[in-house]
Amino acid sequence: MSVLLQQLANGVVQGALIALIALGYTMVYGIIQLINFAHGEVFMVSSYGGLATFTLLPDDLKKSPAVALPLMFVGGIVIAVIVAVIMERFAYRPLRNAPRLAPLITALGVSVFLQEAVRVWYPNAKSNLPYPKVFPEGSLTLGTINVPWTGVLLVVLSVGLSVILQTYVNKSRMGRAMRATAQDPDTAKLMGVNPDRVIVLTFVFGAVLAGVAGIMFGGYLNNINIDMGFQNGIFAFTAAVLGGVGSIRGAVIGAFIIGLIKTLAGQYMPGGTQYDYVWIFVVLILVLVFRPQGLFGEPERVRA
Amino acid sequence: MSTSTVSTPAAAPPVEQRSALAPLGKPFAAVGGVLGIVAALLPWVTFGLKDGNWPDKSTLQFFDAPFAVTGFRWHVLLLGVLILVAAFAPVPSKGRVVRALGWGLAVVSFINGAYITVKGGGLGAITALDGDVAFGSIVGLVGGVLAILAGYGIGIELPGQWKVKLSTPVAYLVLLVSFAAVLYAVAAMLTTGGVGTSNPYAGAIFLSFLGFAGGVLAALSGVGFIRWLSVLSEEHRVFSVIVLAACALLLPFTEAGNEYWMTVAANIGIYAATAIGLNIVVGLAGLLDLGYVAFMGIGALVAANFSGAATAHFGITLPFPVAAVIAGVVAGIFGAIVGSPTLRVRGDYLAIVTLAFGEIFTRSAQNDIGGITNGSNAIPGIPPLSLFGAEFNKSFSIGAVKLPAGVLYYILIVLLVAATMAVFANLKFSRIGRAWIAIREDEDAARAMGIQTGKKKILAFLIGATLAGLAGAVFAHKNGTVSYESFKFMESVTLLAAVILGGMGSIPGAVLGAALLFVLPEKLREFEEYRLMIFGLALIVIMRFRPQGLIPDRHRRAELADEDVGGVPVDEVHEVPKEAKA
Amino acid sequence: MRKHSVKSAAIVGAALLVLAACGSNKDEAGGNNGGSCDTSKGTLTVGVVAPLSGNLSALGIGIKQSAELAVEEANKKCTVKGYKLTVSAQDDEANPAKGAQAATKLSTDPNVVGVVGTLNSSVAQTVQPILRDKKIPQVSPANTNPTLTRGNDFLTAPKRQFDNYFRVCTTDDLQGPYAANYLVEKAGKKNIAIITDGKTYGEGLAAELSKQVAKKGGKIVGSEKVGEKDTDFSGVISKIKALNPEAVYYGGEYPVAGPLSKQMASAGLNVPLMGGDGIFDPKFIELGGKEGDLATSVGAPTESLATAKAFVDAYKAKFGKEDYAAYGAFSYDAANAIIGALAATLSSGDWSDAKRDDMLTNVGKYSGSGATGEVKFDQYGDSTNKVLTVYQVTSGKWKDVQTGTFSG
Amino acid sequence: MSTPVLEARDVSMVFGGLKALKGVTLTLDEGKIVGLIGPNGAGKTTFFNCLTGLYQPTTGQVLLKGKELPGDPAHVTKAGVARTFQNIRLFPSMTVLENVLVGRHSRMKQGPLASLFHGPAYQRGERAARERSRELLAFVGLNNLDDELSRNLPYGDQRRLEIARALATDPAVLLLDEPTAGMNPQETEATQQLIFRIRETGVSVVVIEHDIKFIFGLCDSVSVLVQGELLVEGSPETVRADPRVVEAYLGKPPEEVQHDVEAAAASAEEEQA
Repeated sequence: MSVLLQQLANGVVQGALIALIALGYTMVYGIIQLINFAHGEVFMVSSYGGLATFTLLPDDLKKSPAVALPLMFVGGIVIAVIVAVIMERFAYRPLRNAPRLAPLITALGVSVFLQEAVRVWYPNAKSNLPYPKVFPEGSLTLGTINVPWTGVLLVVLSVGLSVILQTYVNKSRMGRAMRATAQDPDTAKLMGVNPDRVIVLTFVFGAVLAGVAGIMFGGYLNNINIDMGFQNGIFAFTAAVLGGVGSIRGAVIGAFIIGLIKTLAGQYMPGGTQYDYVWIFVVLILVLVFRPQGLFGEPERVRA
Repeated sequence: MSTSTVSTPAAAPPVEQRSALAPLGKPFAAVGGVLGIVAALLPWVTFGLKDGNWPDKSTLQFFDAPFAVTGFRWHVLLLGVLILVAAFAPVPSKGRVVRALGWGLAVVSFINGAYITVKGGGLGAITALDGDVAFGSIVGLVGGVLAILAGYGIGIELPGQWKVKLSTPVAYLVLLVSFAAVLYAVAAMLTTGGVGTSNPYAGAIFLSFLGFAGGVLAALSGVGFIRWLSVLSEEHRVFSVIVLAACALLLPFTEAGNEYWMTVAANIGIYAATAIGLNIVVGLAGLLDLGYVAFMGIGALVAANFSGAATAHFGITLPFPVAAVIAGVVAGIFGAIVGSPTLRVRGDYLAIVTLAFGEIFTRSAQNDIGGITNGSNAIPGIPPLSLFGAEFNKSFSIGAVKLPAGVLYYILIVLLVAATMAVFANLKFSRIGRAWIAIREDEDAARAMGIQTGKKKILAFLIGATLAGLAGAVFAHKNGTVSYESFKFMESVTLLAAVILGGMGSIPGAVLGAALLFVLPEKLREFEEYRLMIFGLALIVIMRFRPQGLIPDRHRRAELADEDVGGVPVDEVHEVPKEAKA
Repeated sequence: MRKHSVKSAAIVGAALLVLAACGSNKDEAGGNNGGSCDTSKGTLTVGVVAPLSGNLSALGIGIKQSAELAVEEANKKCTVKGYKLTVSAQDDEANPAKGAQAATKLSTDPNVVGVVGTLNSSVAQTVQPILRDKKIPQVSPANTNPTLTRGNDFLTAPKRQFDNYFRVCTTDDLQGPYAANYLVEKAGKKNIAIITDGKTYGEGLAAELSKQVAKKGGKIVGSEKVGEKDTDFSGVISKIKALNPEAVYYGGEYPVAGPLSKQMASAGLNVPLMGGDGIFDPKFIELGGKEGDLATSVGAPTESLATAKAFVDAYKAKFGKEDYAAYGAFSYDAANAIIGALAATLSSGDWSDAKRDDMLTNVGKYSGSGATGEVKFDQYGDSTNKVLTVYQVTSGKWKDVQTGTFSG
Repeated sequence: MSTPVLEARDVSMVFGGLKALKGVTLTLDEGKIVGLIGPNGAGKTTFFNCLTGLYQPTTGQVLLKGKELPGDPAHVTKAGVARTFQNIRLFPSMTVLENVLVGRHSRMKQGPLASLFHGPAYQRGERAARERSRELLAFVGLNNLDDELSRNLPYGDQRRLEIARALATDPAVLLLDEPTAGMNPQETEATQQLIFRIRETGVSVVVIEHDIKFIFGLCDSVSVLVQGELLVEGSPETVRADPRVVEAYLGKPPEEVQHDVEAAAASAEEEQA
């Protein structure tokens, strides 16, 4: 029993991280139907951005987490946003009217490029880098369950930010413009919505969330590497699809499902941790076969 | 091509750039051309470099014999002369041609200049140092830029259209000469900079050559020659195919006929055959597949297990053709299984199903599922193929001509690629192929035409996977070992990139795409750890300037005439990717 | 004019790339830089095949640079009379097919006298036959899979696989059991859990370890796997924790092992983590390796070995950093074995293809004292250096706790 | 009385809570042209989708020559019901000839193996299909445009190509969804002649159209659909005279109604999902 509860807790924390990244995938896909494979790298870059910010701080500031930590968040998020905006402006925007698969290849190219750029140009990034210890130490212990405080913070941030995002998209003027553009860009344009601005903003939101995820990743796991974006990006994309691309709620729930499958399948399914990934993808395929639009996606109506 | 005669009202007018440059067009071209010629005769480096002289004696020592112009200086000279010719002779689409040649000149000058700067340790190497002056690269670059501006000044018009009709024998002759030139160009491209590890400047020489070749090709395309040739070769399709195949088989007899390039070419061929299979799925049926390399892996595993390797799971050794057929069939069955969710899942959702399948495959292979993959130890020691006692990995002689090792693999793979091309072409121009394209274009309309879309999509997966399985069987024997590490996500991405880079639905495109994605990294070995980064950047740049691929399918090429993608004229692609690769 | 700006941006970007790509390769003007040695007979090349790009490049670059160091020292000392030596490093991207191309490229160069590499055993499998056909010796600094030298039945019926293949590192069937003996007999840990990363190195090590643990009366309580690119191991740790192991053996390398050890501690699983030479690296501790963690490594402790210290100092002097990584010292020894054999081969005449047989024999007969201890090969091409040391993290540093040879 | 060629019995369609069709019945006798009119959102296209198997009617059945139609567009087409679309849906990057050849798909026999090897039987079938396709193109008046991409055709030609493509399936019944939308009077007139000629070849036709004048000049019988319900059915004269029809069209006489409809035509897309 205690193992089950502990594994549930582990799964929730893993899901929380994936959720923050998955939101970026789902929003971008919802608006321009692009699988932005490079989004995972935005997450990775933000982590290095946060680390760089810390490294550049004067020594006395490094010692006070209350100052250093917020600055790291700012640094990481700013880098993530800059990368995302440049990426949208110079890589994706020129391809808006290109054949459908062209931007996908661009996304893969951006992904490879960002990963390699960090590897080659960030000092010592060829192997894992330890993350500074500015995060709260210790763990939350509830009975037999043990979750590091950073993990708790990750879950709180993930859920909190996705609720805020959901509210913003549903309630605000810009949020309405986003939904309008997602449904019908041409009509939205006629109604005075500037699609370029909406799309950039979508990328920015995704980058901010990925930035938060990047810093929290470093804090929670104490070290970062250039591969972190790719693997978590694949999971996040899977989560977005599982939940129904375009749906904010779906992405978050999909992410938690993936986190839980990974820990629970590793614990209880035959083959154990050897096949935990396999179970994630098996569930994904089953969901898609029986509910092709994902758990919370809009069903696609035949047009005629 | 008749597309320019009929166009929808929405079509954008050709981009006209009649700017302030207009009156300066010809003078700029003249100066640019002359500067190019002068640059070729100027010294490029102020001193000898540590690794040996910059190619073709570009240092001051060269002035012992200043008119023996070779190598990249020969290219610079040629480009300079061509710019002058293009500017003052009656050439169709003059501005375009001058601009293309200008880009070639600028790129060649820039690459050599940049390399000398870096290798020589500073700008002194290409300017003045210790009383010596060497401004060749700067003069060349200025000349190139002037010619580009001149091109805009003269005005960028649509490429020339040639209406010349040839009698069949003359057409055959033209095609023969052209394809022979292609063969020569390919061999030259492969061997520039030397083989092996001897030349420290091989990467630079290669890039410089690409700049030259790109400039000349773009100029030919601007004149309209390329389009004319492609129409001609479509008219005489059978003859073209025979000549091309003959050229491919002649490659081992050229300078590139050494073991190394035979190995690389054989690998390219294996991936090209796989890419053509993927092209059926992605290019024709429009189904995005992100886990395609798994089918190749399945084929390779099947062949490995029947090969008699020490760790093969089944105690049976089958002759290669039988094993290959089984490999194809098994891969095909898996293809149909993976494709079956298409009955319910649409579009990008299918992409993730295929991605999931790819991940499941690698993970299962890594864990030695069913004892057939030998897990992380892989299946090594797969014997090379042999036929009539000739082992495929040994060198081979025809009479007095000794061919390099690996040539038999090369020939086998050329035949494999030819066969997959034939399969692809026959299917594409058939009832089935039309159904696939219809599904790609509009699935509901296709169903309303009586096409059972689900079945046809599964068929696409099945055939594509079968081809990949066959290629995988050859792969197993060629490489001698089958490890899950050869079939990871990145490989699927590379294959997809090959298809899209070459042009979806286009056969030569898939081959060219595979060739580029495998030759470039080989040629850029000098850059070692920068290779992947350059690869990523190249993908971005090529998609930016040529989203429809390098050799678009006939249909898609026509689309292009109407659509001004991203506001960039279509032809610019020829030059632009080159700098990015630098 | 938008497109012009895009173009110029592309050019500037490309220019920066080119400059950055070669920025470290500054050469001053000057002619032949052969030093004081006689290099009149030309240049011979030591090939390197290792992953120089991608996620294993840290290890690959360590291999390459250590080989360069060995070559540079040989050039300075005029080890090979009449020739200048260079290194030609080829990227295999940790991909067997790419490795084959890299090996073919080296093998077509008549001046390549030997190859240092590969990192991955799976890549070695494609490289071995290509180099064998050209009689080029291959000395691997890092392949630990015993089948590469002794075939599939390496324990019961060893049989030499490739007469051109040697390695200076130890094999899984020594290192794994040695660790098992230490854990069960010396440290008294009977219940051991295994985690691997699923790759050849870690899997082989763990498999050999678990056989020996059973032999010595210990028990493998659980065997789990983490993904190659996983970062959050909480699921695996919770699962293992419930099995109450007294120690965890990790088959894999330090980039995963360090964080894994740290996460074990924060999840309340306070037992030592042990691994092979893949985790014996200061970075392991930096990334979260905790007090009491263990590692085995080949040879006697570095402090007791003057050659090892000399290597580290020379490396630092040449490259300014200590990024030789896990296999740098092995690579240095491998290159020196090739160079030494070459010197012996050329004592009886100039380099030519006919010398290749001598070269192979001489590598087989090579004997020297390297950065990892004695470098010598047995009849299968394996290193005869069977000395192994167990290290433990003590006050934030690796400290040797036991040195010996594996004896069943 | 002979069996009608196409018969829809009591067809209803519910989307979530929305009742798009409420028990619509329609009968088409062989060699006739039936018109289907009604205001926007009346469910005309939904009804077509039910007839062609694109939607599964919630209740009711559709019979072709007395036999129930299968619930799948591909099989419906093979059984002999072909259609065009309200907003033209050609295969834009295929050529004109290829578009029509796709229409021949269900009447050709070549399987994957034959397509792979291009044997003599395959060649014969392919030649026959091409011949038939060219005939049909000539029939609708698209000569010498075989190799043009369909996306490059002028609007009116695209409509005609879509009809040729539908005819290539050798249908017994042809369903035309607003075949004259966006056409000028000359083109509309030509389309009317074309539909008469199609009837002469033995194909029965159902037409959806907003242009009431066009419908009354063309059809043997007209059905009026309002809010998913069949309001009136009968000869053009009866329908024209029926006060409920006038009322349904906002209580205005037909001429004005037609004007309104045309004005609204630009934004008349909400019917399609």
